[in-house]
Amino acid sequence: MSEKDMNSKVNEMLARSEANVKNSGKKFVRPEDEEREVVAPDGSIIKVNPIYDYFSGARPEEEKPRNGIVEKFLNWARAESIWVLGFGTGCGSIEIPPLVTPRFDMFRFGVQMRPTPRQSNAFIISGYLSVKTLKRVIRTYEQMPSPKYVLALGSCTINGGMYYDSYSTINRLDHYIPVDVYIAGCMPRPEALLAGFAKLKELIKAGKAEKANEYARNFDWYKANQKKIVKDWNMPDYNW
Amino acid sequence: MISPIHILTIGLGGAFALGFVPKKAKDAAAVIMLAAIALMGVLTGSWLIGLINGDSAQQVFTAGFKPPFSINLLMGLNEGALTTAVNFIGLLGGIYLYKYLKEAGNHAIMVFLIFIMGLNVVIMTRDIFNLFVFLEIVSIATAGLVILTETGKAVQAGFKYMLATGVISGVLLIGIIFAYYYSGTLNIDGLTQAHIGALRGGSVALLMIMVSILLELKTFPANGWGLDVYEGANAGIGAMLSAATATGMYYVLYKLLVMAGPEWNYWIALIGAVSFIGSNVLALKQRSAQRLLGYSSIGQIGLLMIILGFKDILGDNTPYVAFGILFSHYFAKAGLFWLAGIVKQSDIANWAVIRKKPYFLFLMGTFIFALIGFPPFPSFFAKWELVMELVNTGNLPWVVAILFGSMMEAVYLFRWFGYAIKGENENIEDFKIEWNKILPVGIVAIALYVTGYFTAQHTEAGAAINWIPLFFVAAIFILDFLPVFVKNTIAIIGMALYFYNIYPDLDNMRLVFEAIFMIGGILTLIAGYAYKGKRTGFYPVALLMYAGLTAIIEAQTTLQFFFGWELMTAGSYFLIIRGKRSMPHGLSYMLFSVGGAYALLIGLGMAFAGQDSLGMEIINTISYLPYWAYGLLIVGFLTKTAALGLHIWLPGAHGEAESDVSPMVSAILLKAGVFGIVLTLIGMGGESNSYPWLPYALGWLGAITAFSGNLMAVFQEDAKRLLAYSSIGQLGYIVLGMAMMTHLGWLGGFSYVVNHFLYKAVLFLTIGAVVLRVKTHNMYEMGGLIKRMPLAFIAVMIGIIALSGVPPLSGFAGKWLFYNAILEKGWYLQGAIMFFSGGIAFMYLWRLIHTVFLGQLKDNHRNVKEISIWFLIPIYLLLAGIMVYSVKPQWVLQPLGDMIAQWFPDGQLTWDGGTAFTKYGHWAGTAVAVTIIVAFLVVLALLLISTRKAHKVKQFDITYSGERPERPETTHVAYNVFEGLYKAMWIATIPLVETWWNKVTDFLHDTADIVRRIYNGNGQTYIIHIVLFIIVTYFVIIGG
Amino acid sequence: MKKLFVFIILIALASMLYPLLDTFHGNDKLSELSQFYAQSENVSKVNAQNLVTAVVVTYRGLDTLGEVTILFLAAAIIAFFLKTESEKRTLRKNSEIFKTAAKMLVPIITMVGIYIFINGHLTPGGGFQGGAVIASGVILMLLAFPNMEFNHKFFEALESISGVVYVGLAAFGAIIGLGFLDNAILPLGKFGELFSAGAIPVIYSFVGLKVGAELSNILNKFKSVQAEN
Amino acid sequence: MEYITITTGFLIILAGLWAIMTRKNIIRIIIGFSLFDTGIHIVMVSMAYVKGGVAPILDKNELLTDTANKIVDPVPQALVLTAIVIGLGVTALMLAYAMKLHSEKKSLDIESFKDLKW
Amino acid sequence: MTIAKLGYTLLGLFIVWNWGFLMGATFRKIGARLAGRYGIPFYQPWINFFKNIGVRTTITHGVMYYLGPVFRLTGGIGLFFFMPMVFTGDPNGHWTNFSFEGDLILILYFQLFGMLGMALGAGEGGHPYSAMGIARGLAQHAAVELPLTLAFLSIAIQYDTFSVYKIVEAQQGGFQNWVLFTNPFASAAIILAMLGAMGHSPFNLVKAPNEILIGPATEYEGTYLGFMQSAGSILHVMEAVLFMNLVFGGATSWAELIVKTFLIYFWSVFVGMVFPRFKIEQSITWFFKVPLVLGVLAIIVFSF
Repeated sequence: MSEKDMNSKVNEMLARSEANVKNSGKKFVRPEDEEREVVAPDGSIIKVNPIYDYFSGARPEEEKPRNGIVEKFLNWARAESIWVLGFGTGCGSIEIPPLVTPRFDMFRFGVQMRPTPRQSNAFIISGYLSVKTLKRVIRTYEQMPSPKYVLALGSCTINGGMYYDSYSTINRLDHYIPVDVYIAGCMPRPEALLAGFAKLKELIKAGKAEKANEYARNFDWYKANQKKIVKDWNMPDYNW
Repeated sequence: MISPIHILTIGLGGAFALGFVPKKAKDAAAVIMLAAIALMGVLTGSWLIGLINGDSAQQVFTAGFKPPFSINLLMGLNEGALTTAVNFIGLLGGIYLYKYLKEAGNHAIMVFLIFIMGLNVVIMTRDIFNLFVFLEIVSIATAGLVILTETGKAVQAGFKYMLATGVISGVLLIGIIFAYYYSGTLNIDGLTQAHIGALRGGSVALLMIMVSILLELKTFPANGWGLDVYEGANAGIGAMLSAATATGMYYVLYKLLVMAGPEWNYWIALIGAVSFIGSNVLALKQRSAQRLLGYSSIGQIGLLMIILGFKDILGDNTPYVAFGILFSHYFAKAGLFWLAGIVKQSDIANWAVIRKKPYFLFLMGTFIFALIGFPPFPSFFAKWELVMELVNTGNLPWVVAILFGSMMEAVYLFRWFGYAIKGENENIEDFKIEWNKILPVGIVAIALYVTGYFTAQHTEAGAAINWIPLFFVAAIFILDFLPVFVKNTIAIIGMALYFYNIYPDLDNMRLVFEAIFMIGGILTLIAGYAYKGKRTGFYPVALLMYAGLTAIIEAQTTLQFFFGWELMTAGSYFLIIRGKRSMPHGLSYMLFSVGGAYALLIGLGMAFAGQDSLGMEIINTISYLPYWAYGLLIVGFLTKTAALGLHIWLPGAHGEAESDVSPMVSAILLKAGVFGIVLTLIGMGGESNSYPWLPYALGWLGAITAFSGNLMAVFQEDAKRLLAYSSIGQLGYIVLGMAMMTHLGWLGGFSYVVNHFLYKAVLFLTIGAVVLRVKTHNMYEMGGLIKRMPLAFIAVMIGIIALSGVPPLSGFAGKWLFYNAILEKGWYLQGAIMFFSGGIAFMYLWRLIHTVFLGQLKDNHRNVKEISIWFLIPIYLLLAGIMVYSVKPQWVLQPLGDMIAQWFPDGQLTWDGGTAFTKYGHWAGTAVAVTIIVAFLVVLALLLISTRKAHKVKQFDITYSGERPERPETTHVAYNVFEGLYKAMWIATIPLVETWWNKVTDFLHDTADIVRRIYNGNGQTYIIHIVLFIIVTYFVIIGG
Repeated sequence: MKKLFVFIILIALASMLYPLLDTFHGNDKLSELSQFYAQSENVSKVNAQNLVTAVVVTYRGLDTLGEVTILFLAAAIIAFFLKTESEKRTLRKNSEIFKTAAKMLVPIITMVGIYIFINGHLTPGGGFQGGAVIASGVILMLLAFPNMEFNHKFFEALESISGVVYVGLAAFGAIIGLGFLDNAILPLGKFGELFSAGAIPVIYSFVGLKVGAELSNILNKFKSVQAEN
Repeated sequence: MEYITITTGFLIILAGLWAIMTRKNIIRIIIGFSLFDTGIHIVMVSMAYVKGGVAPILDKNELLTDTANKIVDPVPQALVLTAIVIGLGVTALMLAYAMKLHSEKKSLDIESFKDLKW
Repeated sequence: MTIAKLGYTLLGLFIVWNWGFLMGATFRKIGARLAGRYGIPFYQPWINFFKNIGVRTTITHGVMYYLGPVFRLTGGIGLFFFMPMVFTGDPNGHWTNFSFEGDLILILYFQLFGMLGMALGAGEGGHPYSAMGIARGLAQHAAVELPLTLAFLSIAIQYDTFSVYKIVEAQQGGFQNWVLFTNPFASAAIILAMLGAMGHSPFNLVKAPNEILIGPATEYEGTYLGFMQSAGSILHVMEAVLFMNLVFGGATSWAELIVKTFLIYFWSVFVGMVFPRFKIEQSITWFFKVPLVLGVLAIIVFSF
C-alpha cells in the first residue's frame, strides 16, 4: 500500500469518525476538562480552564547538540546507557520481559528498564495502537526528555499489520511520532529486539538519532495528524 | 450625727406614709420609696464614713432603758459597712425594679421599702427576739416580692418559700424561748455571757437557733425552696435575695456565732464547706441561668461560712477576707441577676444573644471573673489572704476543699460565659435596653473595680502592685471605638515604652523572658495592622495578657506574681476564645488554668507558711512540706506549658485562635509556664537541689510529653492544630532540659526557650496569615501555595529547619546541648525518646510544608495573594533573629551560659571563638554554617552550569502513566499521609489522658444530675429536707 | 412508705426535743429580766398597771413595731397579690334575723374592741386584741351583707395614719432625746388611771385601729377574691 | 402542771409537722402549719409560769410590794403576743397563696406544683 | 585550614564518589549473578551519570524543585565533610575533612539536611508518588533512628564522648577493642538498624521501584538525576563509614576503609537480595522489636 493510499485511508477513517460524532450530535468533553467556575476564599469567582491553567502546553523547541567531542562522548554514553520505557500496547509486551532473563540479559548492553518517562530515553511501542492508546503514547513520548528514541516493535506498530483496515487502530505510527528503529515481525523475537537496540546504538553513536528535534521541527504536521485521528483531543498541544 | 434608729423612722414612716399617696400617682410613690432608701443609705453611709475615720461604735437604746432590759441596736464598723451596702444595693435594686414596682402599685412599693428597712435592722439589732421579728419581716416581705411579677412559677416558689421559712422560724422561736429560759435574757451580748451551750438543754436551744439561721442562709442540701425562688422570682428580686438578704443573714450568722461560742466555729466551717462544694457540684448540670446563679449564691455563702468558721484563725484578717469575698459576691451576683433580667433568656445557651451588645458582654465578664476570684476584684485578694492564712496554720484539707469548690464554680460559670461569647445567636431575639435596668448593672460593675483597687491597697503586698499596665489596658478599652490602626499603634508604642522603662531593673533571667514577652508582643501586634475595621475587644484583652505577663516578671512578692498570673490567664482566655470555634477550648483552657492557678496558690501558701513574708525569695526556702510545695508549684506551671495530662486545652485553644493570636498564645504565653518552672527549680536550690525526685519525674514527664505531643501532631489534618501539638512537644523538650538541673541542661532548655519563641512565632504567624488568605485550616484543602506565596514558603521552610534541629540553623544548638547534657546527666532513655520525638517532628514538619505549600495548587486558590505585608514584617524580623542565632550562636549562648552559671556553676561550656566545648565534644556553629553554605553554593553553581535553561512547567505536567491528573484535589497527597505510621503506632495515640479527663467530668456531671434530683419541686420534700437537716446536725454536733 | 419515713423523722425530732423537755423544770422565781421589770421604781418609770403591756409597748416596743409592720406587710402583700376585681355575684340571701342581729351587734363589738385597746395598759388586752375584736365585727358585717360596698379607702387611710403616728411618736422620743419608743414623751399620769403610762394608751389605740383596719382589709380581700372560685 | 403544757406543746408541734409533711392538700398543710405555730406558742407560754404566780397586772395593791415574787413572768407573754401576730400574718399570706395556686391549676394538691425543680 | 587540607578533602570526596558508584555497580552485578545473568558492566554507573548530565531537556516545577537535588548533594557532601574518614592519629589529619573530630550529633542531624531538601523539591514536583515515598521515608527513618540512637548513645556512654574521632581512637590496637566486641548489644542493634538506614530491600519502600515508580525522584530527570545519583553514592558510603567508625574500629588507611565499607554495605545488599519488600507498618514495627530491645539493653548495660 502506497503512502498516498494510506493517507486517503486515514482521511476516510477520519471522515467516518467525524460523521459519527456529528450524528450523535454532541462533542464529548470529560467533566474535569470543562471550563469551571470556582469560588475563591475571598468570595470572588474565578474561572478555571484546566487545559490552559494546569498544563504548560508550550511548543517544543529544537535542542541543539553540543559541540564536537563533547557531543560524541555524550552520544557514546547515551548509547551505552539506554533506559527503556516499555509501552505494552499489545502482544509485543510479552516479548520484552525475556530480555531481563539470563538467556537474553539486556543489562550487559547497558539497557535497563525505567519506570518513569522522565528518566527514560528509549521508548518501546510494542504492538498495535488503538486510537485511544495513541493519546497516551503521544503524552508519554512528549514527556520524555530529549534526546529520546522510539523503537517500533512489530508489524502492527509499523504499518497496522493485520489491523491495517481496522476502524480503531492506527496503521502508521510514524505519522504521529517519529520512529528511530523499526523492528519488524509478528511478533519479533527478543533477539530481534536486541538487534534493534544494537541498531539504535549505532544510530546514536553516529549522531543520527535526532528524531526528537525532527519532531519539534515538524511539530505542526505531527500535531495535525494526531488531531485528525484523535477526535476527543483533550490534552494540551504539547505535554511537558 | 443622726441616730441610726431613724432608719426605722424613715423606712417605716415612709412605708406607712405611702398609704396617703393616691393610687394613680405611682411614679410619686416609687420616687418616695427611692428617696427613702437613699436617705437611709445616706444615714448609714455617713455613719460608715465617721466610723472609718475613727468614731466609736454607737449603741442605740430604745424605750429609755439600757439593755438587756430593752432592745438595743448597734452601729459599729461592720454594721455601718453592711447597712450601707444593703441600702446601696436596695437603691439600685429599686431603680432596676422601678417599672415592676410601679405596675404592682403602692402596696408593692411599701413592701420593698420595708424589706430594705428590715434588713437594716436585722444587721443592727442586738436582741435575739427582735432579730426574729425583723427576720420575719424580711422573709414575709420576700414572700411578697417573689410574686412581684406574677407568674405561675413565682407563685409556686413563693409558697414553698413561705412554708419553709415558716417552719424554720418556728424552730428559731423554740430555740429563742429556751435560750431565754436557760439564760434569763434575750440580749445577744447577755446570751454570749451566759454560755447556754454548756447546758444539756441549752445546747439544743442554741443548735436550734444556729441551724435555723443556717437554713435561712439556704444551706445545702436543705435549700430547694431557695433555689426555686431564685429561679421563679423576678431577676431583680433574685438580685436582692442574693445580694442584700444574704449579706444581712450572713451578718446575723456572724453575730450568733459569737454568741454560740468558739466550739461552733468548726461546725460552721464544715457546713459551709459541704454547702460550697455540694452546691457548686450540683450546679454543673444546670441550664437555667437564674437557678444557676442561685446555686452559685448558695455556694458563695458556703465559702463565707467557712471564712466565718475560721475567724479565730484569720484573726484580724477576718473582716478583710470576709468583706472581700462578700462584696465581690454581692456586687457580682446582683449584677448577674440583673443581667439575667435584662437578657431574659432562661437557657444559658441562649445567652449568646448578649453578644449583640458587646458592652453587656463586658459587664457579664466582669461579674463572672469577680465571682471566680480573678484580679483586680476584691475576691482575688480575699481568697489569696484566706489561702495564705489557712495554709500557714496547717489547714490544708480546708484549702483543698475551698479550691475544689471554686473550681467547680469556675466550670459552670465559664461554660455559661463561653455560651455568651461564642454561642449561636442568630435565631435569638435581641433584648431591649431599658435605662433604669442598665444603670444599676453599670454601677455595680464600676463598684467592683473600685473596691478591687481599694482592697489591693489595703495590704502591703497589694499596695505594691504596679497598676500602670492595667490603667493602660483600661485606657485602650475606653478607646475601643477607634479603628485598628490607631489602637495598634498606641498599643505598640505603649509596650515599647514600657519595655524601655522596665528593662534596666531586671536581672538577666527575667530580662530574657521579658524580652520574649514584650518584643514578641510587639512583633505579633504588628501583624494586627493586617486587620480592618475596629476589631472590637481585641486590644484590651491582648494588652491584659501582656500586662499579666510583665507583672509576673516584675513581681517582687508572691502576691504580685499570682496577680500577674491570673491577669495573664484572663487576658489569654479572652484572646483564645475569640477564635471561631473556640468555645469548648476556651472553657478547657480556663479550667486547666484555674486548676493550675489553685495548685500554685497552695504552693505559694506553703511557701508563705512559717516564713511570714511574701517576697518572691520565699520560694527559695520553703520549709513547710517542701516536696508538696514544689510539686504543686510545678504542677501549676505545667498547666501553662501543657505537659502531658494537662495539655487537653492546648490543641484546640491554639488551633482555633485567630491568626495573630496563635503566636501570642503559643510562642509567648507558654513561656510564662517555663518562667515559673525556672523560678521553682531555682528555688529548689539549683545545683544543690535536695529534692531529687521532683526533677526526675519532671524529666520523664517532659520526655513523654515531647513524644506524645509530636506523635499527635503527625496525625493532624488541621495546620494550626498540628503546630499546637508541636508546641506541646517542644515545651516537653524545654521541661526535660530544665529538669536535668545541670548547666548544660538549662542552657539547652533556655536555648530552646529562645528558639521556640522565634520559630513558633514564625510558623504560627505564617500559617495564620495563610489561613487568613485561604480561609481554611485543613491542610488537605491547601497545597501548592508556594506559587502564590513564595515569601511565606521561605519563612515556613526556615522555620521548620530551625525547629527540626537540622544544622546549620539555630535548632541544632539546642539539640546539641541537649545530648551533651543527657550524656552528662545519664538520662539516656529520656534522651532516646527525645531523639525519636525529633524524628517524628520531622514528619509533621514535612507534612506541614508539603501539604500547604507544595504539591498541587487548588482551583480556588489560583488567585490568592501573598500573605499580608503586616504579617511578613514580623515574620522576617523573626527570621533575621533565627539567622543571626544560627550563624553566631555564641552571641546568644554565651550570655545565657553566664546567666545560668550563677545557679549551675559546674559543667559550663567553654568557648574558643565560635567553638563551644563540652567534655564530650565540641561544636563550631559558625564554621558548620559556613561549610554547609559554601558547599551548597558550589553544588548549586555546578547544577546551573550543567543544565540548560530550564523550561518552567505547570502543575499537571507530571508523569502519570500516560494519563494525566484530573483534579488537583485527587492528585495532592495530603490526607492521612502517615497512614502507615498510624498502623504501626496507633497504640501510642490512644487518648488516654483525654478519656481520663472525660471520665472525671462525666462522673462529676452524672453525680450532679443524680443528686440534684433531691430537689423534686415538692414543697413537702423541702420541709422534710429541712427537718432532716436539723436532725442530722443535731446528731452530728451534739451527738444524740 | 413516705409516712413511715416521716414518722421516723419525727421520732428523731422528738428525741432531739427531749433534752429540752427533760431539763425543763418550771420556774421557781422570775428571771433577772422580769425581776427588773417588776421592781417598783421601774414600774413607776413606765407607770403601766399591766406589766405585759409595759413590756410589749415600751421595753420591747421595737418588737411591737415590727409586729405591726408584719401585719401591715401581710395586708399590703395580699392587697397587691389578690387585686382581682370582684364580680357581681348572687349569693344566698341571709336571713333577716341574722342581718338585724349583725346590725345590732357590730357597734357593740366595735365598742368592746375600742375599750380593750384603750384600757390595754390597765387590764388584760391591748391594741392587737382590740383590733382583732374590731375585725371580728367587720367579718360579721361581711358575712351578713356579702354585697356590701366596703370602703377600703377609709380603712387604708386609717391604717396609714395610725402607722405614721405610731412611728412618729416613737421617733419623737428619739428626737427630743428620751429614746426611741420611750413612753415618757407624754406625762406619765397617776398609776392605775386611764390617762397614765405616758404614750402607751395613745400608741395602743393607734395600734388597735391599725390592726383592726389591716385585718379588715385582709378579710375583705379574701372575700372579694372568693367570687372567682 | 408546767410539764403538761410543755409536753402538749411539743406534741402539737410534732402533729403540725406531721401534717405539713404528709398531707397533700395545701389547706391541710396550712392548718398543719397553724398547729405547729400554736404548739410553739403553748411552749412559750408555759415558759412564763412561776409556781404560785399570778398574772402580772398590778391592779391590786398587795401586788405593788415585792412584786417579783408574786407574779409570773411577763416577758414570754409579751413574746407570745408578738409571735401570735406574726403567725397570723404568715397564715394569712399562706392562705392568699393557696388561693392563687388554686386559681392557677384548679387543684390544691401540693404534688401538682412542681414546675420548678432540680 | 590550609589549601592542602582542602585538597585532601576534595580528593577524599572524589574517592568516595567513585567508590560509591563502584559499590552501586557491584550491587547490581551481584544481583545479576544471583539471577544467573551476566549483569551490567562495572562502569555502568559512570556512563549513566554522564548520560544523565548530558540530557538536553530540563524542566522545572519551581525553585524548590530545582534546589532539591542541590540540597541532596550538599547533604551528602556535608556529611562527608563532617565525618573523619581515615584514622591517622591526628584529629586534624589529612583525611579527617572538616569534621572537627566528628561530632556524632551533628552527623545524625545533618543526615536530615539532604532528606529535607529532597522532600521539599520532590514535593514541589507535585507528583503523588513523590509525596508517598517521602512520607514512607520519614516514617521509616524515625523508626530506624530509635534503635540507632540508643546504640549510638550506648557507645557514647562507653567512651564518654560524642566525638567520632575519639571513638575510633579508642578502638585502635586490635580487633578485640572494636565496639563490635566491647559493646555487643549496641553493635547488634546497629547492624540490624543499619539495614533500614541503607534503604535496600526489605526496607526500600521509599523508592519502591515499580510500586510508586521510584518514589521521591519520580519527577526528576537528566542533570538532577545525575546529581542525585552522586549524592546517593556518597551517602551510601558515608553511612557505611559511620558504622565502620562506630562499630568496626574505623580505618587506618583507605584500603582498610574500602574493605570495611564494602563488607558493611554488602551485609545490607545480601539481606536485600533475600527478603522481599516490607510494607511501611511492617517495617516500623520490625524496628520496634529486636533492634529496639537490643538498643535499650545496650543503654542499660552501660548506664549502670
